[in-house]
Amino acid sequence: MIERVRLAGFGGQGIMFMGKILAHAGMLAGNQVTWIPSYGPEMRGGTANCSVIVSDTEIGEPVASRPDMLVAMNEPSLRKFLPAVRPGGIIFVNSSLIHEVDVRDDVRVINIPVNDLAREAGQPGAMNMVMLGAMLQHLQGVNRALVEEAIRENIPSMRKNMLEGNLTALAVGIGAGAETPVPAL
Amino acid sequence: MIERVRLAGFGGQGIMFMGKILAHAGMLAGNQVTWIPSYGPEMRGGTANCSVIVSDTEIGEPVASRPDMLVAMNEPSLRKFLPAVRPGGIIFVNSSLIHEVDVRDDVRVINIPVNDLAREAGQPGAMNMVMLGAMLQHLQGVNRALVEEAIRENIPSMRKNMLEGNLTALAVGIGAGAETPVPAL
Amino acid sequence: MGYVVINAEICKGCELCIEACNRGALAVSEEANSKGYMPAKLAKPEQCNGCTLCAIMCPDVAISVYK
Amino acid sequence: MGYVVINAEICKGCELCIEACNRGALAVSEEANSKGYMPAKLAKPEQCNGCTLCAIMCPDVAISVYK
Amino acid sequence: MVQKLLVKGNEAVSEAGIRAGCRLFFGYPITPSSEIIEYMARRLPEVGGQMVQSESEVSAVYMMLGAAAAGERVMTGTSGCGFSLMQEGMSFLAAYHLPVVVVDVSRHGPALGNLDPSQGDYFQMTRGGGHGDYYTFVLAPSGVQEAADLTALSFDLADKYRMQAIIAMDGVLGQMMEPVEFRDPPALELPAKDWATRGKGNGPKHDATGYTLDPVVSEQRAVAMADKYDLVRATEQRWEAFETADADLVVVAYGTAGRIAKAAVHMAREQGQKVGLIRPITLWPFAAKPIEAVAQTAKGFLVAEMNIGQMVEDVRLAVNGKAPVWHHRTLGGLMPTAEELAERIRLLVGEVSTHE
Amino acid sequence: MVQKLLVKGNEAVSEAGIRAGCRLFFGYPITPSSEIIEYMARRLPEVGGQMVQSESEVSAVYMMLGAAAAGERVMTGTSGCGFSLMQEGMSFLAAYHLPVVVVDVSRHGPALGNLDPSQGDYFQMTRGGGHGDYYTFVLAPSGVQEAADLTALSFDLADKYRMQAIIAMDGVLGQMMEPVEFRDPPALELPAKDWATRGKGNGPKHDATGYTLDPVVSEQRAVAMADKYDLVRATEQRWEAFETADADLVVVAYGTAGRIAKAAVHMAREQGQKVGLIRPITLWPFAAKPIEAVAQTAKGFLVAEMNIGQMVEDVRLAVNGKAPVWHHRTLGGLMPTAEELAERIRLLVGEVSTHE
Amino acid sequence: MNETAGKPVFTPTEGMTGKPLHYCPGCSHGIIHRVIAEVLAELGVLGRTVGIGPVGCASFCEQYFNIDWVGAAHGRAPAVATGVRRAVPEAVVFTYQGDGDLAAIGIAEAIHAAMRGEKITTIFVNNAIYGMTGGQMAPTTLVGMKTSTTPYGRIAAEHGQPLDIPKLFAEIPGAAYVASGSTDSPKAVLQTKKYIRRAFETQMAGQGYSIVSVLANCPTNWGMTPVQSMAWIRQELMPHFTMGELKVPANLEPAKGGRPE
Amino acid sequence: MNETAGKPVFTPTEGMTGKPLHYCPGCSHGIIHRVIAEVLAELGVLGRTVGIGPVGCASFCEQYFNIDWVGAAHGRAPAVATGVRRAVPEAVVFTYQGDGDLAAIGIAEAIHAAMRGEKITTIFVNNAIYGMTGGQMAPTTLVGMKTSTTPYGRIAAEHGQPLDIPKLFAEIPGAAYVASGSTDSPKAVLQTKKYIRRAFETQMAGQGYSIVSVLANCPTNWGMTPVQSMAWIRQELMPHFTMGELKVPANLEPAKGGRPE
Ligand SMILES: Cc1ncc(C[n+]2csc(CCOP(=O)(O)OP(=O)(O)O)c2C)c(N)n1
Ligand SMILES: Cc1ncc(C[n+]2csc(CCOP(=O)(O)OP(=O)(O)O)c2C)c(N)n1
Ligand code: SF4
Ligand code: SF4
Ligand code: SF4
Ligand code: SF4
Ligand code: SF4
Ligand code: SF4
Ligand SMILES: [Mg+2]
Ligand SMILES: [Mg+2]
Repeated sequence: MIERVRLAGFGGQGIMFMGKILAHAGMLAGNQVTWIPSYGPEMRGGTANCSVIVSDTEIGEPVASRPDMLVAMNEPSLRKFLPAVRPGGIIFVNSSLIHEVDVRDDVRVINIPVNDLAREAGQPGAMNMVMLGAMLQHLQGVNRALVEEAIRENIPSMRKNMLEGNLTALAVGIGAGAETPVPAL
Repeated sequence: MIERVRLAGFGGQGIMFMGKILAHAGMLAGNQVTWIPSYGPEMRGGTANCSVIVSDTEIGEPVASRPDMLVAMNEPSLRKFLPAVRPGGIIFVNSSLIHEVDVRDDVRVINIPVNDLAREAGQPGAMNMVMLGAMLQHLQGVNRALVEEAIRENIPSMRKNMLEGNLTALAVGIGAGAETPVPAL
Repeated sequence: MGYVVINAEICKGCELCIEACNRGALAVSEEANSKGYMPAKLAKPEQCNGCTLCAIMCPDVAISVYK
Repeated sequence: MGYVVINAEICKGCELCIEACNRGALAVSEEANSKGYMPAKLAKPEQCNGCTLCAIMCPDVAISVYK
Repeated sequence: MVQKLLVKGNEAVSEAGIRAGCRLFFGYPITPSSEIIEYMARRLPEVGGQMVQSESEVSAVYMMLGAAAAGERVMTGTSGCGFSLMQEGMSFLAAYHLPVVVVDVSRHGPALGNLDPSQGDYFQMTRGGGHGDYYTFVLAPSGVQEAADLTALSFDLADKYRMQAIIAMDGVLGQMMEPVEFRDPPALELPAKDWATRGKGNGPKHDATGYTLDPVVSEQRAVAMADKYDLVRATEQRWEAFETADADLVVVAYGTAGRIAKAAVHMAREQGQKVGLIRPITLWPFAAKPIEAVAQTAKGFLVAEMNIGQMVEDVRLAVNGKAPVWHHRTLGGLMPTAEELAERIRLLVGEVSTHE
Repeated sequence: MVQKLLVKGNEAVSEAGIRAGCRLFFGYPITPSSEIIEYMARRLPEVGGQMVQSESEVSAVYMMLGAAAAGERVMTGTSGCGFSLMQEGMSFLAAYHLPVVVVDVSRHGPALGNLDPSQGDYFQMTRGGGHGDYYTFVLAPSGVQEAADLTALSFDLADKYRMQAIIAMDGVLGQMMEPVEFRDPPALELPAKDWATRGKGNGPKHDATGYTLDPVVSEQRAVAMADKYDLVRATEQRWEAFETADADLVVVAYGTAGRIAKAAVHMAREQGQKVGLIRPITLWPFAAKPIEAVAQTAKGFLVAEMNIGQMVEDVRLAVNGKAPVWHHRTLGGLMPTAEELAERIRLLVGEVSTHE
Repeated sequence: MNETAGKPVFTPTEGMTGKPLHYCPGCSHGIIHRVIAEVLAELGVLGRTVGIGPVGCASFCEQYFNIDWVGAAHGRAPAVATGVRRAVPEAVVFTYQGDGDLAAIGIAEAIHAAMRGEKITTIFVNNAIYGMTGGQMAPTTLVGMKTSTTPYGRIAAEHGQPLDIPKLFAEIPGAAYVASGSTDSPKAVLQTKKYIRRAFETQMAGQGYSIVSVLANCPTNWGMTPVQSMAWIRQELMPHFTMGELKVPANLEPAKGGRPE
Repeated sequence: MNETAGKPVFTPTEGMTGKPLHYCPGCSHGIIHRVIAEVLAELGVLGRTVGIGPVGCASFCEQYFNIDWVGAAHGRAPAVATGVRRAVPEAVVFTYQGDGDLAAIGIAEAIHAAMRGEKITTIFVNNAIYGMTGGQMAPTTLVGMKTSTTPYGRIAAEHGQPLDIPKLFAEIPGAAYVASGSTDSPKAVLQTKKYIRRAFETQMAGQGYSIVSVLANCPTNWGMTPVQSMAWIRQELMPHFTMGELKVPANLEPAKGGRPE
């Protein structure tokens, strides 16, 4: 089992944190994991992305340069990373911000309106967790309990509100994911 | 033909200039020559030395680390370089300053009181040229005419006195050299 | 009387122009541009006197001023 | 009344001590030391008052002063 | 089981350094190494240490020299341009026989290049980019756990031989998070630093210098250094060997390229190709031994590097003409993909078999 | 006949540089190279040029970068520590493809070492002591005439390939006087410097930079550099071969060691020993061709170097296992004697004959 | 244009290429770039100017200036500028440098260019932090300021107090023109523009080295909005650095207006 | 001793090893060495002092000081001293640096040690020339002075004017004690010794960085006798550099005597 994920969006959408939670949960599951941020002046462009790999064997290539899954939280990110997704891969699209998707026909697109769902859940800042929740059913290297544990370990316990907000958002995402049809290839 | 000469003495005794004249004359004779000064903070010690090689074929080792001839203008220089002289070599000793010579029996020592001779000739500063004159009959790579030419080329023509003083001292040295017995080995 | 033209695509929504305009002519748009920034816009054109203060502060040379 | 002892072997004959001594007690030797320098010497011992000015200037710590 | 932490390579080397007893860090920020200096700024005061941000890398290396001369365990982290500016200082540290640890988080060069991972500084690290005859330990991790382990080891090696140790990271290894256990390194018996310049007390003075005008002393010192380097070459080579026993083709790669190559070798083995991997862990002393050994039987070597061809020379020197040595280069701050290497392997295995 | 002048190596390279059109010199004094900066200080104003004494070698190399970017022929002279401080700048010059000439008058290192001649900086010069994948021309004269000739040549090579050229001198070559004729170098057809940053006038702007965050562009640039280096390796190797045709033993040595080795080969030939010499004149691109050729017939090689063993690696790479390669080292700033080398040759000629 | 026609009173200068800038929203670098480019255009010297870039957030700024450009290594711009200066006597040469670039790693090069009276101009962008590398302490960081390498704040006893670069450079005889401006308000920007113009005039008159220090923001690493950051320049930075014209060569009249507010 | 017995009033200090010095006849380096060694002995800190050497004529001076010693690379002594300082809190740490070493190649390290208020002392030996390498121009070389790299004299328009190091360092807040003495006469030497003592006291009191500039001769490269060279210090050098105590921390009383003649 190896899951190579690229997560991308605007700065401020919590992309890095989302990736870390995913990797952390993968580690808690006893897997090998890597998490790599984009770094350096690219950040200035206002976009952010990171790469996460979860695998039950030693990880060779450290970066998901050809990901199995792409999380596209905004349009420029989708445009940038779409070509790299492996045939048969899944693209999680933030359909609150991305309206038209110039789809490749060898990948599956799952639309989740995470901004809207997060706002509706009263957690407008936690759209990243909504997306992570929606992804869960497609991931083998992590599970809900471990993701929740990872969130707990990464949010200082004194920031209780934040913690709960994130868990709520995760739950919303899991629900949304379950309801969203997965297109066949 | 190869003549490897080490010249050594106090700073101020004109050692470097003497070496350059020798090398220059060697070049004028159509020979290969090298001249190398001691350099760097050794100079601070108040001593100076240089190496001259004159040869009618390509010169390999550039420095006369094992000289055929040693010019010792003072005692520390004699002590320092005596062991390096090749067996059968000649040591020109400034007997004005060096009184006891702890001779090796495989080298020949030629004593020239250059300070005294230079003073007597009215050229107290030109003891180097006296010594060079005294050496001439033992050198194959240069001759008097070329040494004189080299002196002329190295002393600016406006310093006429200096030029003549040097030529005078050279002549005195040549005379002294002719009169000085050459010990057999 | 004056007016300003703001290039919404290169504007980064820093609001320095808004702060600089002492006539309150500028405001933040509601629509993000393609890079996700909320650009400035000339909200009260009637207030603009073409003083260029906003353009002087704009770090992205996004503002042209006419009079 | 004082006197100085000059280590002639480490003296470099710079004459700074001679210049420093405002009592004219010091002078250059006629004999070079083994390195070829003409060391300073206490030429007029009766003039020395042990003021140490010479030693203060000696760059080679060649002078000791007694009183 | 010790708890695993998910940390960046840059943080792992920092924490490992602190656990190895490093209490002084001197450095200047540079991407992609800056998390090291930042970690040290945060953590060292908590353990009674100090991080001094120098005005430049030139200064940083000489601050290290001062603290190392005084007998402390010291460390810096840098990259590309910054490490170039330390070269004069590296030469001094070598001549003074002072132990220090330098983490070089390489980025693509020359010049500013970009911030992406690279192995273009192999020569600079292994041949001594500074002047004069000297070498330093160069330890090349291929993951975050190994980065922590080798950092711990490097302090001991540096102290044992009074040498400098470089941890050869790259942008990806520095920025990447992987799970790490911080293990206490086995306590080596190390010589006392009775040479340290901390004030002589009532004893004889200590000098840390590297200059003598006496040619005989110069020569003795140079011979002593050469002897030390020979000893280290003989005793301290480290590597990972994988599936080399029956291999026709042996891939040699280190660091990031090494881990990718391993994946490629896995893929090739699954295809039934007889291929193995030697991953040098010590770049200096270069892991020549396993290559010399396997060169008796292997029919060819493939060196995969993220540069135009540097370690390949060390491999050729070790193989010494016994088999062809090919080079697979990846330039510009890019990394090879496992697929691309597997394909190259497939072709070369074909080639060496034909030659049979 | 042109008149011969008796000049120091340091003066010869300076005068040759001026005659090659160098009008700007930037440098910082260091023994045993200082006669270069002093000569330039005296002579450049006479020919309308300028010598700028920088505050350090770090600064000197970047002053060169500025003037070279503006299209001028520029030069510096340095040694040991000073050249180490230029390594970051050398990396920048390489990435910017800017032609400059650096005279490195090597002294014994590491650290201050001493002021005596050495070949300990071979790796630093030939492998690029700075970060990143780059090479520079390294031309190694063995006497003062050749120093002048190679300096003249180096400006043309640098301009032709937009590369950096190092003249690999040492303390003895720099300080020594030998007779020199300053010959006018053959006028090479050189490309116009239409890239120079002197003010754009009404045309398009020029940029001299070495940074891009676009990985594709990075890769293209790196490949272009690699291609350039391959071309230079193929076309610009230079060497002196002496009595190699029938040689059982081939001595390889450069610079000062090279001329001494030649004397030793003379001595050995007089004794009837079948020995020859290859004296690399280009250290980079390394003169591998004659060695590869003679390795077909020679039974052994002896590399004589004034270091613990650096060029010997290039010789081993060229010989590639076809014959044994021995090393004769001279350390601490000393030079080998011709007698000592002749004796070593005698023993080795015996050894390779026995193996027959 | 969707507006009624009018006379343009502010349009992008021909001194810039028009390429969108990569800086963070609200960053002073863009303001300073524009002001320099305007001055060069107004002086009519775009065709004979060579700019020398720093390493810092402005590493890539050659893309924005419509003039010849040489990128220096971190801190070495004054050395590169010296090389260009000596090579091209008729050129206008300037360096653009951050506080890390000039006041830390490059202080030797800057001081010595000033000492030599090198006929170049330096624009010193002081945002009291290393922007590019993610907010580490600079020599100009204020005491107490938290940065990623002073997580407990800059401590005077350990890190020392900030360097007042204009004050220091005013002590160097070869520095003919020394001024210190800011970017926190339109008025300050205009004042700074005047300083920059006078600095170039000093160079073109062959008077010696000229330097203009410009207080800048770094909203990203200061953790503020751009608007807050401009207020912070006024309230915190300005009181710590000498402001105004510190040194004016005899041939230039003293600036009107004096210290900006 | 061939003299009548008497009380020793001046004998070699235990702060020195007694090894004969390698300097040229009459060189100030020897005087300054002795004065430093005397101060350290008088302060009773020989056992806990670490000296940091320069590259220059004093490259080998570790042989003469009876204390622990670290030789720095050219110009980097303040960085080395910082390393020792941070490693050994109880040590007394000082650098000994020439004008090439400190004011040229090492100006960044010196300024930043001062900025940090690094608790070290610097003895700055200003002989207005590079002694070791044979008489090249230094940043402190006077305008008009001929050196081997200014064969036509230092020209202000080309090489700039000399740096007044004490004046510059007095501008840096972390420099707690700044003084400027000379070696041209016994009186000046005694005055300088007092400055050096106060500099070490500043360090030992934890006040910050201290620096004493000492005007020195270089008879060899100035082409003068030692006696002439001392007069030249007085007549030519002194008027160009700020002399006396420029900065004294509050806990030390101002020096008596003020400016030496
Ligand atoms: C020799 C070297 N050291 C370190 C770096 C990393 N580096 C790049 S920019 C920078 C600091 C930039 O700060 P500043 O000069 O203040 O510019 P700003 O980004 O704040 O405008 C550093 C340390 C480098 N590129 N080169
Ligand atoms: C990096 C480097 N550059 C140059 C040198 C050569 N060098 C040795 S000493 C010196 C200058 C010494 O002058 P100064 O510091 O004034 O000391 P002084 O000899 O006058 O006492 C130089 C340039 C060196 N050793 N290292
Ligand atoms: S031109 Fe003046 S009034 Fe008009 S929007 Fe800009 S600042 Fe406001
Ligand atoms: S100042 Fe410029 S970039 Fe900022 S909001 Fe206004 S128009 Fe946009
Ligand atoms: S102690 Fe005083 S009086 Fe005596 S010799 Fe020395 S300076 Fe002269
Ligand atoms: S000062 Fe010292 S070295 Fe100089 S002459 Fe007097 S005793 Fe000799
Ligand atoms: S990091 Fe700071 S200085 Fe750099 S672009 Fe962003 S705001 Fe400007
Ligand atoms: S060269 Fe000058 S500074 Fe050096 S020892 Fe001689 S006199 Fe003193
Ligand atoms: Mg900054
Ligand atoms: Mg000096």
